[in-house]
Amino acid sequence: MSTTVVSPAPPKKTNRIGLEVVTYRGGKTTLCAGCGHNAISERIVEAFWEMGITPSQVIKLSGIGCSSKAPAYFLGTSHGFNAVHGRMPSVATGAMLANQHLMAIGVSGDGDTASIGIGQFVHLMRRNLPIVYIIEDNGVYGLTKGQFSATADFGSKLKSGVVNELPAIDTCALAIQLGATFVARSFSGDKRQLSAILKAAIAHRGTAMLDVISPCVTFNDHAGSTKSYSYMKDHEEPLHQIDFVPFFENIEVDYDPGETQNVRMHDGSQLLLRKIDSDYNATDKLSALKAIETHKNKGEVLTGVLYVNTNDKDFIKLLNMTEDTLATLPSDLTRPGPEALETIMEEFR
Amino acid sequence: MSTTVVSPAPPKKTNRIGLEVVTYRGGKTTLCAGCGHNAISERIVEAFWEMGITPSQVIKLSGIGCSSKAPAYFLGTSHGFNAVHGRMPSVATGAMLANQHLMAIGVSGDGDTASIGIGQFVHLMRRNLPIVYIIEDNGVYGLTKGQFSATADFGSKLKSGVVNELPAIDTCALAIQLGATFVARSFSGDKRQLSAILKAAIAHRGTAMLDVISPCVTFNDHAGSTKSYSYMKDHEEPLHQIDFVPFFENIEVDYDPGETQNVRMHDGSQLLLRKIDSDYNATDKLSALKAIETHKNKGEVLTGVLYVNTNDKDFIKLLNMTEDTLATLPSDLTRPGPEALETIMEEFR
Amino acid sequence: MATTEAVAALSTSDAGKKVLNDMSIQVATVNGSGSQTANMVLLRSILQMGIPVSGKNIFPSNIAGLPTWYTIRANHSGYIARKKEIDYLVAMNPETAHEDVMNLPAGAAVVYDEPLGLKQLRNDLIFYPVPYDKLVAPVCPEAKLRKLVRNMLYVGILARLLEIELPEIEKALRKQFGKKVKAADLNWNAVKAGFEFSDQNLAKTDRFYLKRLDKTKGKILIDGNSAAAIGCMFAGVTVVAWYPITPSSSLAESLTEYMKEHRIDPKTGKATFAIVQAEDEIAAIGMTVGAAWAGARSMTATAGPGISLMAEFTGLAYYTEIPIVIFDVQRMGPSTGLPTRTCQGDMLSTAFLSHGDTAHILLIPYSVEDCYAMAMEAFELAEMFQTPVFVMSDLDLGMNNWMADPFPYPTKPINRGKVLSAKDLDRVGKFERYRDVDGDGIPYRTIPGTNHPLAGYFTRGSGHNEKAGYSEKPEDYKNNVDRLKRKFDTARKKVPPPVIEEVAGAEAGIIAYGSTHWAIVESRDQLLNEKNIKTSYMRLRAFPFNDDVTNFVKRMKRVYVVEQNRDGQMFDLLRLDLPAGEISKLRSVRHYTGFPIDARTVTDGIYSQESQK
Amino acid sequence: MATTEAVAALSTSDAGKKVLNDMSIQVATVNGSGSQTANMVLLRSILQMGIPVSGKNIFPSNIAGLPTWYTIRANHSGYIARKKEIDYLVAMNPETAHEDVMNLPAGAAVVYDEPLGLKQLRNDLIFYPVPYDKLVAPVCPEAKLRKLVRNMLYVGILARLLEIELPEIEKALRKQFGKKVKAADLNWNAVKAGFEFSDQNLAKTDRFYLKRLDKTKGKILIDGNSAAAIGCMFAGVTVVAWYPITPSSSLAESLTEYMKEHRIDPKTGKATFAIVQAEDEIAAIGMTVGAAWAGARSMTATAGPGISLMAEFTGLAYYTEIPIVIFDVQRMGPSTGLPTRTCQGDMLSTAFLSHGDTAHILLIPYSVEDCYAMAMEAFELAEMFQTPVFVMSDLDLGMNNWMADPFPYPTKPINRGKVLSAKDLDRVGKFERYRDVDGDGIPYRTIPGTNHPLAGYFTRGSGHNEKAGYSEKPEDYKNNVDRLKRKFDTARKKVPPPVIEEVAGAEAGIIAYGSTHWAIVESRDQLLNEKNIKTSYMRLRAFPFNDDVTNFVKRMKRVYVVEQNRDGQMFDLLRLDLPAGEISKLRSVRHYTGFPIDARTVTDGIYSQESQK
Ligand SMILES: Cc1ncc(C[n+]2csc(CCOP(=O)(O)OP(=O)(O)O)c2C)c(N)n1
Ligand SMILES: Cc1ncc(C[n+]2csc(CCOP(=O)(O)OP(=O)(O)O)c2C)c(N)n1
Ligand code: SF4
Ligand code: SF4
Ligand SMILES: [Mg+2]
Ligand SMILES: [Mg+2]
Repeated sequence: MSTTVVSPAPPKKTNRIGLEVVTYRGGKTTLCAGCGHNAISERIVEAFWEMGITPSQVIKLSGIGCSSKAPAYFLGTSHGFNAVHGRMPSVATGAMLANQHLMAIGVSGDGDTASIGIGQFVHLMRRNLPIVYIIEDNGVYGLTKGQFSATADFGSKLKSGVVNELPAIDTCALAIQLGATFVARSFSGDKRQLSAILKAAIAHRGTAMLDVISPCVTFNDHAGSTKSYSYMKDHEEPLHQIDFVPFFENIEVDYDPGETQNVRMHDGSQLLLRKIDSDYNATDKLSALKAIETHKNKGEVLTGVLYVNTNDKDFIKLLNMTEDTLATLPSDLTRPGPEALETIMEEFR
Repeated sequence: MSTTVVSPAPPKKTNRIGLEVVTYRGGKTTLCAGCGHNAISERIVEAFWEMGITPSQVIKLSGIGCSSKAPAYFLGTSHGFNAVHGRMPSVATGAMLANQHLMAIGVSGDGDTASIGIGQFVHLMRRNLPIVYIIEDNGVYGLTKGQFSATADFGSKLKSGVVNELPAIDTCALAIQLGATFVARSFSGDKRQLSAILKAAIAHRGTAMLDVISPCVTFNDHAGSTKSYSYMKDHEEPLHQIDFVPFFENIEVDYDPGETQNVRMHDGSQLLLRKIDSDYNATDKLSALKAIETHKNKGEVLTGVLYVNTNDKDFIKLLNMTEDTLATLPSDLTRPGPEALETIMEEFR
Repeated sequence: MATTEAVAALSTSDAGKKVLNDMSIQVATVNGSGSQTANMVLLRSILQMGIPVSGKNIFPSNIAGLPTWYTIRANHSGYIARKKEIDYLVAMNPETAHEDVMNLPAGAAVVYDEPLGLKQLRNDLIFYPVPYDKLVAPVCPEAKLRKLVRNMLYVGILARLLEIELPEIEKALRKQFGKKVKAADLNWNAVKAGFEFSDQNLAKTDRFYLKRLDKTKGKILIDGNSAAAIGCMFAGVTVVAWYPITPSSSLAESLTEYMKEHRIDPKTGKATFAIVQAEDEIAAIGMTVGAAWAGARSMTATAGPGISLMAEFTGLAYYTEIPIVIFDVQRMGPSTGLPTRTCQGDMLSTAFLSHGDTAHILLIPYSVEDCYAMAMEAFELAEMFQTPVFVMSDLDLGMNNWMADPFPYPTKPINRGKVLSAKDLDRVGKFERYRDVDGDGIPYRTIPGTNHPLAGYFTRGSGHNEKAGYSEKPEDYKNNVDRLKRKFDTARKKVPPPVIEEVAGAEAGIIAYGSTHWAIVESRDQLLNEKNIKTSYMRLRAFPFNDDVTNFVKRMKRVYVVEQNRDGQMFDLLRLDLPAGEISKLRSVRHYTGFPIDARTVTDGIYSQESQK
Repeated sequence: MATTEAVAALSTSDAGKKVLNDMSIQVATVNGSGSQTANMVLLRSILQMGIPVSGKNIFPSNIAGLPTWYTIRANHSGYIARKKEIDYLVAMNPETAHEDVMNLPAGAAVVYDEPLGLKQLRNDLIFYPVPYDKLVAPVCPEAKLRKLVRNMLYVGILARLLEIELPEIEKALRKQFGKKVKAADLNWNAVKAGFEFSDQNLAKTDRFYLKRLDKTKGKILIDGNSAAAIGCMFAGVTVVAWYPITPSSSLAESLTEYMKEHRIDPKTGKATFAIVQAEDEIAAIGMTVGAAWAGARSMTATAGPGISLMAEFTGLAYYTEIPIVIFDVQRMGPSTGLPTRTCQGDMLSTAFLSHGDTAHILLIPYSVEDCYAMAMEAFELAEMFQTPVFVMSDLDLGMNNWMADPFPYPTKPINRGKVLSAKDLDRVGKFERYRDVDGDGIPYRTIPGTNHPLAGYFTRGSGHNEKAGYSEKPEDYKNNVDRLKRKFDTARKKVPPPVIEEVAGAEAGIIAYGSTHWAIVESRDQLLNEKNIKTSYMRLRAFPFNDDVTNFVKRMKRVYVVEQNRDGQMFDLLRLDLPAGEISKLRSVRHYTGFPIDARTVTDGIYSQESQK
């Protein structure tokens, strides 16, 4: 293998904006010990710290569920919004319109997204709103005590023995089809992969949709579950090895284009995908859809950056908005002068 | 071409259950003259008549919109339900649970389905409820006077000149991905194709999702629209020539399997797809998704039966319900005896 | 369908008198036939003649082909409510012509398409047959356009019969067509042809005339939705999320047009706003909430079904204290109801929208001027109180044409309420999102993105303490909702107080609100002139009520609450608020057919109860 | 967090007395620690001793690791409402132990884990330290299980201290474990170990004792959601669509279990029902509506946020007259609020749920027996009136354990209301869906699939005439909604009337409903015994109200409306309904902390107002 990636220097005590990692932590978790969601929160803390994002410029949004509680457990000094069940996408959309300079991270659950929230999910993907949207996917409703969600796989079993006979909604396939521009699947137990994906998602401008399998130790970690730790350990099939080189690390990247796909992100960072499946092209929708389907049919869970597209305009761009933050525009820009009113009145005379 | 299809005898005055076509008509339309939806209603009248369906056993359901008014204009003696905007799927689901022996036809619009209704649409498809679900797709909200809907194509123009910058939701691709078992696209102006598809959909047991491009002459039939009559005339790309042989027509079908795919429907009818694109396999999801995408990229609208699957269980089957109609079960079946109550009380003593 | 309800026959003694500047003209046609332009020309030219006027469209929930009635009322005394009786019918629609004619009061005039042969239907009306097809052909050689141009013929005919001044018609017509001079010429010729035909063929035998007055100087003609949109723009709205629904769509749509015209940053050519057509009402209000939380002045507009769908988010905004503005342009009925008919049917359910203990501020415009002014007021109040504010308009106000004084430019600067900037935070050194610092129940907020370590807080619809921390403690819960109640009580004194017109010696009071006002004005005169009943009048402008409301009732012996819904919803809200001792004074007068309320209904409703006292 | 609010100190004169069969025991622990079984064993064994008892769980909206309090109240007089004072604390949770102890009234006893060292906190309490770790090891060799088995130790300790009969404990325990004999043995050993430890090491110095009575003979212990589920099954429900939400989920879930057990057609082995976990509440009610329209007895169950989401469909069902049953197991607060706390906060907004003019039937169970009975009643009324019927339960009723008499088997046959079969249609020869044939406002319906040419009709949420045809005519609209109002008035006389307990000479009346009842029973005795205030009592069982309600108020001088919400929602509904002259009699007593209301709060609330009269 001729790809050479000089991996980033080991994390220093402070990041590029001089903050320690502790600044990126949040409140003490009230989730169950061992819950996959906690591991994801830890990766989020690290990723934001490593990327050197200013916490006051981040908004954390969620719906309702165990997963949706997570934003309280990272980035404690950022503004957070725990919306109503399944409707975080619209709240995030409004917030980003009000202030396009914020960096939005949305956390949802598989119930919150794929059941009650699927409508808003579809339209969020379609709009390509700049947001990192994470589904903490455990195949059940944790907070309401373990009912199947719509991402539960066909044939998987509840603790009570009830079998799911409906097909799972594949949120990644859906997101790709609908227009999301960065779509990945990962596993809360796969530290390295999840970290790299999170950082790339932060660097992306557009909807970065991450479906992260995140076992529910209380209600869905038994034999017969397809979202358990042991199932994932046995069935995870990484698509590639991922390296992420942030724009601010002055590193020369040397790789073999035949084996590694190098995606240049909006902020200049580089996402290096060292192929395992060599036919795969992460910028091609159909190849992504096909790979997801093929591996699913083999009983495997394909993980990695399934699709990335750095060309499409995000929703803010589409609206031709001023660069200034709408929320804080001075009133001489938001209230037209008397002559404007006069012009309008004239039309009605 | 060696396929020989003895086409069904020309329609007689009465159908196989002795009814005249007039029995299948409904109230006088109040839609605009020339509206695509009217043509679809006519095809529905014919198809139900030709298939010899008993009108009292049909339920017609819809949401809100010009399209959703259509059920009032066909099958006038059937029960009809004009629900709230975007929520017909749930009403249809409930009705079919109450009486699985009904034949349900749902009519929706692209606004009704792809905007407000996309959540219920997704879950309807996933459940594979037995229903013929028709989207009368004009790319706009007709009834509220011509705003873009979510199926409006990227780059298409409103009369006012406003350009749509969001990608269209492809309801067929979505339906295929989500689990619908019969997915077709057609055009209200394509009489022959639409008739054949409708009859096959009636013969199908499971969700038959038909996206029928149906021009809105008042708000979306101008140059720049991609859902106008003239655009469709120029860009429709039929996938195959379709023949439908209903089970009750005693006809020997002789065809060349290399060129024609013969799908045996649940009721014994046969759907013959004479391939135009010879690689195409209508029972393969990925090939369907690929064909849709490829033709879309070429600026073509692929029509025909895009996907059909006669193997999957429908939602009623999944629930292991009694064959008797739940709605009219006698009370000795719906109210358990005193001994059952006693057993239960004992648990709590 | 009859658009006139139960009209009493004209007493024959009146038959001879000339009726000046007091009439209702109805054009009965089919929607999609393009008669709006003709009707607007009629309306505007009467206004230009200095005669108070209003135009109301009774249209179907359909795009083309169903019956529509456009009613113009001209009245020297300024009565511009709907009037039940139609004095002048322009019968263009074969389907309804028979019924339309049968419902006219004796003495009315009918201008009709000759082939309809309506003349024989009644002998107490005046009939003017018009051979439209014959007339239109020479003025409009292009056959395709004739359907539209036909309508201008009746404008000319009415001009002649009613003595509308032709120059005013031409002026109105040319205004209507704007830069389309060729179309204007074509139509002007049709007007003239109609006029000439009438002049030569129709002997005027009815009693109705229009004559120049000077009561409309400087007035504009505008619909309430446009007026509200203008108000929103000058309120400095920055984020708008909406979903199309009759009769609110035109509010969002005209707002979009105005914003494109007047809210582009001249320096950059970029928009100082974002308007999004959401996927549904839940998303629309969700975006509105998100935007408001992030500091934008944000709003949505909808009607009944949308209000129902917004219930959950409204509760969230109430409980998390997010300032949003929601326009409810009310339409008729539960569920889909009659989407193109007017009603005041959402008052009670909106006041208490959403589960749990909630209550909301409602503003109730009564005129197009008020739609404009209250749009601005709504944003001020929403941000002052950090809570949802509903503007309860209705179809009659929102979609019909009303004369009005030109809107005054706002004098008050925009006030964003209790928002702490990074500088403020430096100064105060402490921030607790939900603490009642000032004793008025209104807490302080910060806006996401505020670059200060103290700024961040967590917004949640679940239980929270003063520091916005998650809490299930009973004392935290109670403390918080008690403060919300205190805040609502503070709002009583800040929302627009009622407008009271008190008449010395009046025992009976009338309470009304919104578009009902116009029928009240006229009815009070009817009561006085016909029945010698003096009435005082209080027009409510907002919920919750302030003390003026109670005091008004206290001063009256009997109070009639007049409104446009079945259940007497404002009557109920008043019952909930008034001191128990005052409640027995309340009586209810309700109108709920989908048509705008008229004075006669009010007068009859009040008189029948007054006469029994 | 304190679960006891403002408790008065015990007067020292009481300190010596033995308190028999009157106490509150609280187990303070952490959720997910598996103490429910131990608590149920305690509860059940006290019941088996013939002592009236209730068990209430105060739990967090969280799965594991947060504080939970389980409170058992045993009372010889049958007072089973929550009591503020805790007499016996089992302190298992280090996080709350300090606060829990500090909130106890003087004289209370504390059984605690020795290492917590609580003894020094106060000297007016009795402390019993227990070395759990040391005790559990020998009884439970398997370390993994110890966390669970620990809980049984306190059962044994309390048994000894309070003199709960060991055989009853064993019986209760073995019932609890059912067929799991090994687990039962293990736990029984733990009970015995606790008992022995206590016997040998803890000198009883507190005043509390339990002693056999005979007041619970034949009683069962059950939660309201199970009771409602049983009622639904015997009501013959066939289609259930629901979406999980606390505190209603267990209703749908236990219904599912019962149906699988008792509603499988013995001939075919197939289900005589369909239960669907929908994708959200809108879909759940949509399915319920569709199923009911197609003839099924159908229902959904939800809580506040779900009710808000169901507003639009509720309006449709009201207006199109579709019989559906909706259980609202009420929880605390607006928005997400406190999902695991109880409230009666949806009364007003549900009564008028949805835009336009709507009003709905509410049934209000007050006991688990009532949950069962009213479930059946709800389906009967829904089908009788072809309209949505809400059963307004609450978390306290729905999720807590209550003693009850075994439920009686229904005596009335199922009545599907005015449904026309094909035979009926043959007979009557005519069918108009929305005609008031019988003058009661209730029309006839047919079911889809009815094999008759007259059967079909079109259901729509838009305007319709008597024949179910689309109509925008004002007279059709009015005719229809007036009939709906008439139907609602008919319902007044058919919904369950209030239950009135009138006391000779009582000037003050109390009105309450639902789970508040239990505090009223006790409070009335307190008022009488402590303050010598006689009270009459009316327990409301439904909305709309019948004449009994008015008449009761008429007979009283003052009426206290006691309820569990901030805004006095039933107080408001009464204000809307009572004759104006009666309204001044109404006074409001409200409790809204999320904890179930207690008698002392009621007594104080009434007494403070009574004393001022
Ligand atoms: C409108 C509404 N319906 C239902 C609920 C109850 N509820 C809370 S969380 C949840 C499901 C959560 O599942 P998921 O999103 O998968 O999160 P998890 O707990 O599994 O992380 C539900 C149904 C609610 N809060 N609001
Ligand atoms: C809850 C709700 N929101 C909005 C509306 C208004 N509305 C009626 S029809 C419609 C859109 C119809 O578009 P589509 O489904 O494409 O039907 P078409 O008229 O184009 O056939 C809308 C938004 C409504 N009736 N209900
Ligand atoms: S219940 Fe499941 S999802 Fe919820 S916190 Fe516990 S482990 Fe996580
Ligand atoms: S507006 Fe468009 S969709 Fe509606 S009836 Fe007319 S042509 Fe059809
Ligand atoms: Mg989950
Ligand atoms: Mg459409």
